[in-house]
Amino acid sequence: RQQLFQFVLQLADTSLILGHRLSEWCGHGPILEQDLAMANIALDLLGETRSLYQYAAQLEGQGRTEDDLAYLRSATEYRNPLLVEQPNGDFADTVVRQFLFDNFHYHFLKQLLTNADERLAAIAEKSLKEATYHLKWSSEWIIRLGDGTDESRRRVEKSITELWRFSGELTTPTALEKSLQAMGLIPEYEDVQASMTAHAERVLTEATLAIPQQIFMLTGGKDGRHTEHLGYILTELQYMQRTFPGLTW
Amino acid sequence: RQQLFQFVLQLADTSLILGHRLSEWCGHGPILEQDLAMANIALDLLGETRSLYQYAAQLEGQGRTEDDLAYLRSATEYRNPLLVEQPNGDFADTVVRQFLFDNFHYHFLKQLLTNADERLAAIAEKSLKEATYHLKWSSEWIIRLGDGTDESRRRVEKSITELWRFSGELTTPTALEKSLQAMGLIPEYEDVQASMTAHAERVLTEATLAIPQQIFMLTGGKDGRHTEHLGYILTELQYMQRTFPGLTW
Amino acid sequence: MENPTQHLTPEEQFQARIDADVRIEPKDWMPDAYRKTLIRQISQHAHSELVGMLPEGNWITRAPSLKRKSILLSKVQDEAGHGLYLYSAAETLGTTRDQMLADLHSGKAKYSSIFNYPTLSWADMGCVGWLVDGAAILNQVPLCRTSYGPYARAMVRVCKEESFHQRQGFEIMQTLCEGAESQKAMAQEALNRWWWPTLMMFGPKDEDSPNTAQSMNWRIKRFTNDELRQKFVDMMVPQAEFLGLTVPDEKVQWNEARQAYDYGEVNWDEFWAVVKGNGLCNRDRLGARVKAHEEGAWVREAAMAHAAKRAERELVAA
Amino acid sequence: MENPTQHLTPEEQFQARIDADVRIEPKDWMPDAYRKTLIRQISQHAHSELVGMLPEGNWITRAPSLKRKSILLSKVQDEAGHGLYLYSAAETLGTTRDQMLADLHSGKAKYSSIFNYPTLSWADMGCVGWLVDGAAILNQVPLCRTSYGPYARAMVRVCKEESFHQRQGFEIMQTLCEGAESQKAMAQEALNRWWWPTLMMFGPKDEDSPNTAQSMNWRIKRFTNDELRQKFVDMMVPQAEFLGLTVPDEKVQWNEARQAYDYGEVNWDEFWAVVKGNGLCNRDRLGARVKAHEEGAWVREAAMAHAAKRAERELVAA
Repeated sequence: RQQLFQFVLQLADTSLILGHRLSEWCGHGPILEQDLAMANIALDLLGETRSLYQYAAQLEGQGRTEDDLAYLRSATEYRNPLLVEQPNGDFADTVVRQFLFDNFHYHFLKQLLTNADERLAAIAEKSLKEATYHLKWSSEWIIRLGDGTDESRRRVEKSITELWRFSGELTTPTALEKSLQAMGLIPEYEDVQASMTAHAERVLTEATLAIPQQIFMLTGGKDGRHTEHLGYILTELQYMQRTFPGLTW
Repeated sequence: RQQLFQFVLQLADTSLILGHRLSEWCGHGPILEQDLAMANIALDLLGETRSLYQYAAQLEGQGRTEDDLAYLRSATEYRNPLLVEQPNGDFADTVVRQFLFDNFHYHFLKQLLTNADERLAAIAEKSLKEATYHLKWSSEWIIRLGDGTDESRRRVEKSITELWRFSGELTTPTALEKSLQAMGLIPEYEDVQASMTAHAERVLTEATLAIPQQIFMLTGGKDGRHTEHLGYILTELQYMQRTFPGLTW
Repeated sequence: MENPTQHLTPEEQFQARIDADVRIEPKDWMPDAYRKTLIRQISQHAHSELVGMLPEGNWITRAPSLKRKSILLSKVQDEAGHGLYLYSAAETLGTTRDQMLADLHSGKAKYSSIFNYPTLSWADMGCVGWLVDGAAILNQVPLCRTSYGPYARAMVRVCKEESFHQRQGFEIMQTLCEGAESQKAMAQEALNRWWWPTLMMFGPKDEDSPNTAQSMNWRIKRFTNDELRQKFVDMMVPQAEFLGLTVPDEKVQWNEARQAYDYGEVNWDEFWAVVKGNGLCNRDRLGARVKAHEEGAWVREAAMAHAAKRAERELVAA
Repeated sequence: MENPTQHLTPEEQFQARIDADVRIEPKDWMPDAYRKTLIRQISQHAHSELVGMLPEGNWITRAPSLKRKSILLSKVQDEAGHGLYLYSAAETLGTTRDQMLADLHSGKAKYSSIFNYPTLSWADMGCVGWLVDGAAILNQVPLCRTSYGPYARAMVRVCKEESFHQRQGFEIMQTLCEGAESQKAMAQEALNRWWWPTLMMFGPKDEDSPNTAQSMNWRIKRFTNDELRQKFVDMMVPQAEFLGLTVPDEKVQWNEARQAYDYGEVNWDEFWAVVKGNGLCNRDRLGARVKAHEEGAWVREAAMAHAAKRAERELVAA
């Protein structure tokens, strides 16, 4: 139960941080329609975040609320993988970050549907519908940018070089995840990874892009060892709750 | 006394916010020597800030400390003029912002030397030495950039266009300042403005730059009506104190 | 039988349709001045939605709870949607979104001056919803019956969502006013900053608004600026009282004879300064839009290039 | 009388001076390998000061008190100063700062791997001062007696300031450890992250460090990596105990026979990964430096162009 709490928290942190990053685009996107699309994905992720924190709070049973979990934990207590805290960069960086995450998110949620934990399975079912659309969106943009102009190709290649090294963490189980896998509570990541690789190959091929090989994968976020970017996200995210603790908004 | 407290607070907020902005350059300057110079100016301003807050705390007599005043007031309670909260932009923006401030700061402190309030005069005396160097630094850079390359000239002209409109607030007295001026506690700004104009003309002429004419001057900061930039400064500046109130560091 | 309108000029026929409250549609004949006025008005409205995303967007990353964060993001997203409907409505008059955006970026086209005021505290999210959207609704509800069909239909959708936003804004204010002292102070401070700028949203006084008569004649405007401003004051003063807040205007008081609230004089110097580009945020707002547009150019080009490649491949395959 | 060294080759004369602890100065003859090794070592050290500004610079805007903010900014400023002395010392060997920076930016030149670890909490400012500067001092104090004069003199200044910084770092840790539970937890968490990376600062094990013998012979290195690492552990373990913190190594215990602390094996895979560019921050650190350099190019050009114009004017006036 404590382990499941930790894991649900990790999933919630992940959706929150990525949703937060996407929400930074709001009003600054390259095309109004894409402002809408990114806000939409951010809203879906925020919705998933809230369901997960609510469930985590219940698992913990200490009376903490969703907002306590989101707003009153430090950077080293956050458990999101490094990928989702990386800066928005240009639109290509955002698209590649989203693609790497969506590809995991979609295939992971799919496996979670039949999860032994019913509440988690129920959250997964709702989120999977959304994640299906997210993966479609980011895959199509990878293809557009890869098979677009020389500049878009150059940019998306650069983003892939920069961000691919954060993709391995998604399916590299931590001690916590291994323990939950051993108990059969969460899926084995080999299966998820296989589906991800197949999808990535299909999309990158259509985008006329090469799949990066022999990338040294960075890990640590799921164990609370983050890049310096997370701290700045939290100063903004948490400022109001830190300044006015315990109030209702 | 309450009015003097408010005014000293305004001066402290001003030095703090500008020092904070300059400190953002640390490690990212265009030349190592200029990294040092900007850190130096930031340190001087922080030193002045601390003297001023300490004095303000004493004037207020409510037991608040320098850190309480800096870290536990909201954006709308801050009283710095708009100029100093403007973003660093490129090096030309920083130099122009600094020049506009230094030109005021130096001539204002000079008038403050003979101030009726001894403590304020003493702080001014120490700060004036530093401000003399600051004004020299920023004036020289205005000249270098104005009379440097085509690019540097184009950039510094753009910065002047962007930032000059914030200079008027420095010598536009607020109700508080008018009241203190009427009591003879702070200098009349006409005299300060005259010295500033003379210096600016000398420097811009040497820089082969034109003095902007007929600029609509923006005000509000000294009355707590800021631009949106200040809020973000405070989320970073105050994060630790807001998160861990009342602790010693 | 003789058609009673057949001896009328096109202008007279057009005005007759307007007077009979028959909608003008894109393919109908219309006077050039009507077309131009509408393009200006609709695009200005669209630009206001676009620029209006920024002051609220400023607080998305700092919203004080996950629920408020979702609601705010969703609201700003709705504004992007309104922008889309309105650009489409304007395009039916023969302009393009690119052209309209170019006019916005060059400063030729305007957007609502209210968005040149900064959002400095969370309570501003309340005031923007409650007051700014409240004023916008008063301006816009009559436009649901405006004479130009696509505009009227866009406004129906916009107004429906706006009134939802306004309720959310009021709810933010209410939560603050029922909360801690610090929250109530935040609410009052925000009201002090937003009250006068929202009164300015209805435009100059009627005597300084020379185009009102023509616009009312064309039924693209249905009330005068001062009429709407009075309505707004009459609506908002009791709401402020309900919240326990004080409107920052000493002259506000009920006038039994007029059955309306008297109120003080707007600072028209400030109004014109902001209109002319000298508000606190004019440069930052326009700068943010221009930056987004310029930095997005390569994305738009890539999308078009890819679409063209794909179309060509499909043609070859067919 | 015959000069006893006159029959020696230049190499032999050079080594004789070194062995006699006579300083080598810029104009003295020296072997190419000595010159190259020194340029590599000094510039690597200079780059470390430059890049080392970033992890601490990361907390200047978030320092928890005005006093700490000043101390931290002042410290990072000192590092910029150290960079300047060291670049100057390296330039006496016939290279230029531009060339050294180009090598840094291309990845050809290295900097201390420790700066590829992120600073995630305020306690990291304590650990960087206490542990990282502590390790640096152990590495650097012997260099005050290094054979190359300009380097040795630069190191005297650097070491003086470093030991001041180290005390400040320890003081941060002490304040945290004497503070609230949350502060003590922050201190322990930071120690957990920084302990092993600082042990790596002394370089690979002696058996994997083939250049040590030559460097010691030239007296540009005076202790082996493992000797220094042992010294560090012996110094820091009691300090951690004093603070009430636990070093994250179960194998740490006093060895009465060796009169030293035993300690566990460093994760050399991690060490080599970070050296090869695969640390958490390698890209961000180098990226930040390259960005600063590229964005500063126009400033440097302007300064030079202005200086040239001025020189010309003075020449004409003369």
